[in-house]
Parts: sequence; structure tokens; C-alpha cells
Amino acid sequence: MMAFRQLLARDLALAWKEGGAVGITLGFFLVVVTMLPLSLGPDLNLLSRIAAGVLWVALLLAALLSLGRLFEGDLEDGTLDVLAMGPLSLEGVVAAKGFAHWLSTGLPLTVMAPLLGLLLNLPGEGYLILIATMLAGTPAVSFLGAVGAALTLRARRGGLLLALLMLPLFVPTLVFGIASVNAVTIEAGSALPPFLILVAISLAAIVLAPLAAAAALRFQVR
Amino acid sequence: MMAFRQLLARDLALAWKEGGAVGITLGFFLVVVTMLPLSLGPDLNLLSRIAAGVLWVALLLAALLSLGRLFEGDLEDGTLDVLAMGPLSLEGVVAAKGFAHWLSTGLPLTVMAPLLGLLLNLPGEGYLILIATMLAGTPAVSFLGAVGAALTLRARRGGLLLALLMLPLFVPTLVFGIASVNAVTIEAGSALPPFLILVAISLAAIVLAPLAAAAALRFQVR
Amino acid sequence: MPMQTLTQRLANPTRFMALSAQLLPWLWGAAAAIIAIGLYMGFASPPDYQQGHSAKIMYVHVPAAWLSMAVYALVAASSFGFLVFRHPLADVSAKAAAPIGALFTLLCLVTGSLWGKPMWGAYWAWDPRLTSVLILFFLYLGLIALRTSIEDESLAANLTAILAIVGIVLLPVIRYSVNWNSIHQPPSVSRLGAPTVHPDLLWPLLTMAVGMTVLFAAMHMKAMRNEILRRRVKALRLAEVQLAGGYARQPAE
Amino acid sequence: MRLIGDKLSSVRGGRVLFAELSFAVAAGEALVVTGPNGSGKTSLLRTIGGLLPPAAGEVRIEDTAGDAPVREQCHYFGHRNAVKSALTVLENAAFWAGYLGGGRDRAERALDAFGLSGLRDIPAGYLSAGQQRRLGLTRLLLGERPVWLLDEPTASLDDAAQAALMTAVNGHLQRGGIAVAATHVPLSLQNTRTLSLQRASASAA
Amino acid sequence: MRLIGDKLSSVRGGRVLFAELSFAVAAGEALVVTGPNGSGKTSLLRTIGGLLPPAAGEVRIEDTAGDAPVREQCHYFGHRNAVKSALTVLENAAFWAGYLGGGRDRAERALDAFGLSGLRDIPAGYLSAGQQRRLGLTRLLLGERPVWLLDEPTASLDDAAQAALMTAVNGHLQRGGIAVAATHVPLSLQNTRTLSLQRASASAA
Ligand code: HEM
Ligand SMILES: Nc1ncnc2c1ncn2[C@@H]1O[C@H](COP(=O)(O)OP(=O)(O)OP(=O)(O)O)[C@@H](O)[C@H]1O
Ligand SMILES: Nc1ncnc2c1ncn2[C@@H]1O[C@H](COP(=O)(O)OP(=O)(O)OP(=O)(O)O)[C@@H](O)[C@H]1O
Ligand SMILES: [Mg+2]
Ligand SMILES: [Mg+2]
Repeated sequence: MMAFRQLLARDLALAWKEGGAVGITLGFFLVVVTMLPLSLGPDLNLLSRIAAGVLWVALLLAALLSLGRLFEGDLEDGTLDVLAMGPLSLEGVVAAKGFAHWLSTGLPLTVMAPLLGLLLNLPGEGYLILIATMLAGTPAVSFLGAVGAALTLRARRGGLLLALLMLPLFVPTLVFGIASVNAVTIEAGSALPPFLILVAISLAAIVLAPLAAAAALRFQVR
Repeated sequence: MMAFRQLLARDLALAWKEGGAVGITLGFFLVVVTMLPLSLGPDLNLLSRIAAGVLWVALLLAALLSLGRLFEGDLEDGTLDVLAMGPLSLEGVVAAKGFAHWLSTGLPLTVMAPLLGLLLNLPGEGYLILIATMLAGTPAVSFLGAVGAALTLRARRGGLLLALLMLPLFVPTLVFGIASVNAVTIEAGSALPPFLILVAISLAAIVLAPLAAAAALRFQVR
Repeated sequence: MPMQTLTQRLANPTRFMALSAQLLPWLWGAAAAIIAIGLYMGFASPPDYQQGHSAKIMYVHVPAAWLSMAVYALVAASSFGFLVFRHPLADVSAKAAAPIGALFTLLCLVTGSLWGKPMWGAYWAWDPRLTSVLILFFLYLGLIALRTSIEDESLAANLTAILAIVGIVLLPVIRYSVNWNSIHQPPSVSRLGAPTVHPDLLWPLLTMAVGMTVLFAAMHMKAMRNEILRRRVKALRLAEVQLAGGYARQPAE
Repeated sequence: MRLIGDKLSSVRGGRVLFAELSFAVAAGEALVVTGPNGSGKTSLLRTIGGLLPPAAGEVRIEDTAGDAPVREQCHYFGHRNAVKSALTVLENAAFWAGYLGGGRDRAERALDAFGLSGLRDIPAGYLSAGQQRRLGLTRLLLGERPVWLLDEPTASLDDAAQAALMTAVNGHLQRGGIAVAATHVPLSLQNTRTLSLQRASASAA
Repeated sequence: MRLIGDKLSSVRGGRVLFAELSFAVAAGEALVVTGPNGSGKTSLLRTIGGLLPPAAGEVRIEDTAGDAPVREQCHYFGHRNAVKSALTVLENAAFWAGYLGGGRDRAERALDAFGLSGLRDIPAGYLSAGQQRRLGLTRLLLGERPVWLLDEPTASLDDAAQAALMTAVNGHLQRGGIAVAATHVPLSLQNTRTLSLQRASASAA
């Protein structure tokens, strides 16, 4: 546990020191949200219909860009070699790093989402469910993303390859996340079923992703 | 000229060897284009209206992901130190690398765009102008992107920061690219004025961007 | 740009520190006084026949909009001065001005949004002018983020300066391009580009503009002082490390 | 305690680097691995440390308390330093101390041992090549592990730092530890045995 | 031809590394730069090569044909090798040969000189640390430049490779070239002069 906490604290410190990671993540989120209306046209009606979708896509892209570096630094400077030799198991290492990623990316994005909802003219009844789904869905993004990051670690063109691997992995999260919001804002139905599935996905990701990512990392340090 | 050609050839060889770069870029493009309808809903009418926008945004995101690595490898393995010492000026180095990036990313994406237009139900009269605008606009993306890549080279969280810096850089290209296509598909007007502006932007980028990027690189190798 | 000539006269940081220490209280005072007068004039002015009292927000909104652009020009000019003449104060000026500029841009955005709700029924519309202000805001964020993301301060200063200059080339193009789009997209309900303003509204507006400019000057000077002090402390700490002779504890060579 | 390599073989990229390699190192002994470039020194060290699974054979530690896997009983110090540029010197050392189970005072002592205490508040990215390598070396002192695997540990070090390293390794040996060091230059270690790897046979090249 | 350093000062991160440093190296001479870790050897070499502008002073090359800037007359071989892992050994050498104005045959000869011709078709990423370093060294032979700047060139090299390097440098000196080498270990060069940097003194801060 001590080692887990130390690693978590170090990753958070790095996320903070390495250029105010949080601020930049948020900046990016903002950027995508601006870029889409600019290219899709400023029709407020259309925007409010697709608001939830845009926010989720932006979230995934922001995660994608930051996930590329999840293990990269540690591989390059040799830290990963040391981490692979205990005392924390590699599964524990992945869990600590995934958790740190969520705290420094998923959580701030969730907090910021309502603000961007304003820009996209999201209907008033959508905000609560938006926050809830993001809170429930972002852990899945961080942990599934860790698997992709571990797999593409030594691939050249890692960024694009990661994107290619990640997007299918993210589809379920995306679909149920949007379905929950739309259930409230567009169909005025119950958001509970898709929301519960979202929670289930996140829980499964938290449990299973470290296993897969650790297995991949074992090959990466050879 | 000899040095320029050598560098160009090497960068193309690397783009090819380092994990079939071209294939992965195209794959990413495909994935984004499929993901958006998934999150925006399958309304064909809506899709055909936003098709040009989606294609351009996907293009920019694909470029963003690959641009992050434009100078990174060369900085890390010390190649940039050597390149900074002649015989080619750093401006020439940037031009060669930007050109290689265009050949290995912008060009294949342009070739692929019509295919994805089909998926998004782009109206028939839009294809020619789509190819033309992409051909005219992608050099601006590669060369402006080079400026962003040079600036963020040693920044922590390079990926996200790059995105933040790139957005304002890409706005004009995006706007005129989409305006040209929409002029034909939606408003049935003349695409020439925005298209000419797009060409002008690309030309200006090809001339000016190497100056700015080289200035930044000079500081990066210190 | 009053600060520009001022900074040039105060060519060295020590003189700048001494003079700014004397000037600063006056600047704060003047800003407070002029803004108070402007606000009074604004509230005493007749309510707009259409917008009622909500139009009063204009007295903050419009000066903030002007300043957001003027400050960017100052950042770019300072950056140019730094890159070409390598004067350290120019960098201090650029670094200090960027967050303040971002703040005014944000103020413009927020007051505009608050105004937009009663006027258009939405906080935000993708109108060309609004969009270009938003992009200006991003440019500010980019400047700040680039600087904070780079460990080595002199590298950060140089790169940020290059970005600021690239930005000034870009801004007109962006402004124009976003406008272009709107010719083709049906324009949203926009009441910007208002007709000529009645003198009753113009005078308070101009007073507020002057007041907020002086306020900026004060904030900028204060921020520059802070930055200079921060650099001095850092240099002192570095010197201390060497004097304390951490090295001396090493085995002799 | 004994570190045993039992009929180890290593294959990289289809080429056999070494085959049927056996060795035994007792407590207090250092094994110095030499050999030309590309003969497999790094591969051997990584095999011992459990990072690279051997093609055949096994590595084990005998006569030791506990049954932790070999990899958790080894410190690996390789070509790369496992140092984070964004963290200060002290933060780097304190992290590894905490992670490997030591305390902060331990970090301070380790920095002292490698002559870095004057630089403790400087971000590690500012350090010179040799200073970063010294910082990497402090890790050896931050957690108790019986086996030290050192891959060209003296590269980039000046005389003072090399002396500090030798003091540290000799101290470790005296306390009954084991060290395996790959090197191209002679090391002034006590109680060493040498394992000399040959270049993979000509036909393989 | 003479390489002149004229009252050079270097400041990094607010600290003065060296001040008013002057030296002159004549054709056929090698300048060996020594000093403890962090004393500024790498910084000095990068200053000479024009990568790092000096805080004061200047570097120039006198009595030489042409008026190319100093940086285009120097080969810089630093801590990093400028080798691309994805390209084969031969492709790496051929690229630098072409870029620096040599031909393919030149690349082959350089690989031979550093004992790499057997590995020519292997991707450079598979090479061991020392083999990669050798590949980096071939660059010195791929384009004619009068000044060679070598930063710890012997690190990771085995005896054979060190001998090959010394042969190359001595040959360069005999042809009237200049070499500046930073090192922690003695180099067997002919005709050397030594510049010893001190650790940045307290007063310098
Ligand atoms: C977030 C939303 C808004 C932004 C970013 C924004 C931006 C700007 C900018 C940049 C200017 C300065 C233009 C110049 O002098 O060239 C300006 C002026 C002005 N704005 Fe806004 N604005 C916003 C919302 C509004 C709203 C809702 C109203 C009122 C209905 C409004 C009314 C005005 C007026 C009357 C001026 C002065 C016009 C002039 O100088 O001719 N703005 N705004
Ligand atoms: N980018 C930088 N910013 C601030 N300080 C730096 C930077 N780079 C190096 N330094 C400092 O400058 C000093 C000299 O570094 P340099 O790399 O020149 O030393 P060196 O003599 O090559 O040492 P070594 O033998 O370890 O390679 C070091 O003390 C280092 O802390
Ligand atoms: N990932 C890999 N794939 C294929 N071959 C590899 C790989 N890594 C190393 N090799 C090959 O294995 C051989 C041994 O490499 P190793 O790094 O163990 O040598 P070394 O003895 O440490 O050499 P040096 O003294 O240069 O550090 C080299 O010839 C190298 O070409
Ligand atoms: Mg090795
Ligand atoms: Mg050095």
C-alpha cells in the first residue's frame, strides 16, 4: 500500500509539475468544443441536439491525447524497469497510474463539462445527468486507456495507433454515456438503464484493465 | 538541395517503416468519421449537412496526433543537434520535414476523403471540391503544425499543449475549407473565393512557417 | 500604449523598481477614481429605450473588449522587443501582461454572455465576433500554458515570444475567416455593431475605457514588479545553494 | 545466500547470445561481467533481474530468508537512470525511498553519499550527464536488496563519483550482499570473480 | 587553421559555469577537456559547436579557406548518438553520408572502420549500447569537417572500439584536423593539450 500511495502521489505531482497538466487538459476540452460548432455551423438548435455527443467525443479525444504519455516517460527514463521489479506488482502499478490519470484528467473534465454544456446550449434538465454520467464513465476511459497505452508503448507513431486501438474500446462507454444524457434531454425517458450499464463498464474496467495492461507491460520491458 | 532530398527521403522512409504510418493515419481517420455519427445519431439528412465539417475536423485531429512526433524523435536521439549544424539551414530542415509530413499524412488523407464522404452521405456534387480543398488545405496543416510542434517540443504534456496551440492556427484553414465545400453542396454558390483564400493560406504557411519553426528549434537545441 | 514608452525609459530593472514603487499608488488611485466616476455617469445615464437597465453592462463589457485586444498588442510588442533587443524587462512585461489580458478577455466573454441571456435568450451564440474573441482567449491560454509547461525559464521566454508574434500574424486572418463563415451561415441574432451611440452613453463609456486602461496599467506594473522580485529571489536562492557549498561536501578531487 | 545462474541461454532477435551459462555467486562476492560490445552483458543482467525471460535455464537465489521472487531481491541500475526531470533531486530520491520502503532521512543520506546534497532542490532535468547518473545511483542505497545488478555503472562518472560508487558497492559486499557488474573498465571492487562473455560466434553475425 | 575561444562565458540556469575562458587549438592538435561532473564540459563543447550561444565572448576559426560559420565546420558527437532505431545500420550511415555530402562507399568504409560491417542490415534499434555508440561514431568519417567535438566518446565502448576511435581521431589530427574531447578517462591521443574546468565556484553565482 505504501508503494501504491507513493506512486500515486508521484504521478499526481508530475501531472501538476509537468506544466499544469490539469489546465492544459481543460484547455483542450474547450478547444474541441469550440472547433465543432465552427465546422458544423452555428445553428443553436442543432447544437443543443448534439451537445452530449460532442462533449463525450471531446472527452475521449482529450483522454486519448494524454493517455499516450501514461507509460512513455517511465519507459524512456528506465523507471519502468525498476517498477517491474517490485515491490508493487505491475498490476498495482497500472492501477496507481490509472487512478492518478483519472484524478488529473477525468475528474477535472467532469467538473468542467457543465460549463461547456452552456456553450453548446445543452437543455437545462441535462446538466445533472451529464455530470453523473461523466463521473461514472471517466474511470472506464482512464483504465481502458491504460491498456491501449501499454500495448502501443513501443510502437512508432504511437499516437495514431493508440487512437486506432482506443476508439473501439471506448465505443461502449461513449454510447451509454450519450444514451443516458439523451434519455433525459431528448426522449424524456429514464436514464437509469444506460447509466447502470455505464457504471458496470467502469467497474469492470477498473478490475480487468490492470491485468491486461500489466501483461502488456511485461513484454514491453524485455 | 542534396541534403534536402536526403532528409526528405529519410523522413518518408521512417514514416513508412515506423509502423506503416500511412495505414494507421488512414485508420484513425476512418474511426473518427465512424464515431461521430455514432454519437450524433444516424440521421442521414443531418449527416450530409455536416459531412464536410466532420471530414475536416477528423483531418485536423489526425494531423494533430501525428504532428506531435514531427521533431520529437530527432530531438531525443540527438539528430536535431546534428541537423542544426548544417549544411542545410534549420529553415530548410523544417521545410523538408513539413513536406515529408504532407506526403505521408495530408496526401493519403486527401485520397481517402471521398470514400468517407460516401459514408457520411456527402451530396454528389461535393466530391470534386472536397478533393480540391483538401489538396489545397493540407499543406497549410502540415506547415502550420510544424510551428506548433517546434514550440511544444520540450514542453511537458506536449500532446495536449500542442492541441491548444494548434486550434487557433488551424481555424482559418478549417473555415475556408468547409466554406468552399458548403458553397457547392449547400448554397450552390461559387466556391472560388474561399478556395483561393485557402490556397493563399497554404502558400503563406509554406513560406512563413519554416521561419518561425526554425527560430523555435534554435532555442530547443540549446 | 503608455506602458511601452514607460518601459523603454526605465531601461534597467532597478530603475524600474524604484520608479514603479512611486508610481503605483497613484495609478491605483487614479484607476479607482476614474472608474468610480465612469460608473456614476453610467448609472446616471438614461436607460436604453430597448434594453432597459441591462444595457449598463456595456460600460464594463466594451472597455474589456477593447483592452483584450490592446493587451495582446502589448504582449506581441514586448515579445518582439525581447526577441530582437533581448531586453529582459520586455520579457517581464510580456509575461506579466498575458494573464491580465486573458482576464480582460474573460471579462468580455462573461459580461457578453450575461448580456446575451436577456438579449438573445442564450448565453452563447456562435457569432463571428464572439468566436474570434473566444479564439483570442485561447491564444492567451496558449501563451500561458506554453510558458508554464517548460521547465527552463529562458527557453520558455523565447518560445512564448515566438508564439506571441505568430499570433499577431494570425489574429487578423482568424478575425476575417470567422467573419467569412457568417456570410454563408445564416447569421445568428446579433445586436453587436450597434448604430451610432448617443453621447449620453458615449461619455460614460469613454470614461470607463480610460479608467480600465489605467487599471490595467496598474495591474501590469504590479505584476511586473512581482515577476522581477520573483526572479531576484530565485537568483539569490541559487547563489545560496552554491555558497552553502553543497559541492564542498564532496570528496576532494 | 547464493545467486545461481543455472544453464542460462539467451536468444535475441533469433541469435543465441549465450547458451548453457552457469555461475554461482556467494554472499560478499562480486561478479564482474566483461566482454566486447554486443556480447550479451546487458542481456545477462536483465535476465538475472527477471526483466528478460531466459530462453532456457533459470536464475535463483538460494539460502535466503523469505521467498520473494528473484526480481524483488535485485536492484537494477542500467544504461538509463530512472530519474524524472521535472522533480527535484530530493523529490526523486524521496520517491524511490518511499517506494522501496525506506524513509526520507535515508534519501538525504544517499544524496550525501553521492555528493548531491548541494543540488537537492534543483530539478533533475538541469543536471549534467554525470550528475543525473549519480542521482540514479542513489537508488541502490534507498531500499535494502541483497543483489545489485550494475550495467556499466561508471559511465559518465568523474573520479570522485566513481570512488563513492566503489565505497557503496564494497560496503554492500561487506554486509553480505552480492553484486553483478557489467563493465568495460576495471572496477576497484573487493572479492571479485570475472565472467567473460565472448562475442556471439562469427556465423551469427 | 586555428580554433579560437575568446573570453567565453557560459551561464546555465542562472549559474556561471565558466567565465573569460580563452583557448587556441592549432591544426593537428587535440584539446582534452577534463573536470568533475557538472563543471561545464558538455556546455563548452556545445558552445564551440554553436548550439549554445555563449553569454559573452566568441568562438572563431582562423586561417581557414571559405567563410562557413563555425558550426558548419564542426562534427559534434555527444551523449546521444543521432541513430534512428527503425533504420538499418547501413541506412543510418548512408543517410548521414548523403546529408553531409559523402557517398555510399564512404558509408561502407566508415562501418568497416568501427567493426559494424557484419551488422549492416540489422535495424539499429536491435544493437547493444556500445554498438549504437559505434554507429554514432561513424558520422565523424562521413563528411569532411575540420573540427571534431567529442563528448565522452569512449563511454560504452569496448577495447577494440576504443582503439578504432583513437585511430580515427589520430588520423584526423595527422591530416591537419582539430579535435576537442571531453572525457573522464585518459585518451591515447597524440599531440594533446589539456583544459581543466573547475567546478563552478561559489563566487560565480
Ligand atoms: C460573449 C459574448 C460577447 C462577446 C465575446 C463580445 C465581444 C465584443 C467585442 C470584441 C467588442 C468590441 C468591438 C470593437 O470595438 O471593435 C464588443 C463591443 C460591443 N458589444 Fe459585445 N460581445 C458579446 C456579447 C454582447 C451582447 C450580448 C451585447 C448586447 C446585446 C453586446 C453589445 C456590444 C456593444 C453595444 C458593443 C460596442 C459596439 C461598438 O463598439 O460599436 N455584446 N463586444
Ligand atoms: N538546461 C540547463 N538549465 C540549467 N542548468 C543546466 C542546464 N544544463 C546544464 N545545467 C547545469 O550546468 C552545469 C554544467 O553542465 P554540463 O552538462 O556542461 O556539465 P559536464 O561538465 O558535461 O558534466 P558531466 O561530466 O556530468 O557530463 C551542471 O551543473 C548543470 O546542473
Ligand atoms: N531487442 C533486441 N532484439 C534483437 N536483438 C537484440 C535486442 N537487444 C539486443 N540485441 C542483440 O543482442 C546482442 C547483445 O546485446 P547486449 O545489449 O546484451 O550487449 P552488451 O554486452 O550489453 O553490449 P554493450 O557492451 O555494447 O552494452 C547485441 O548484439 C544486439 O544486437
Ligand atoms: Mg550493454
Ligand atoms: Mg557532459
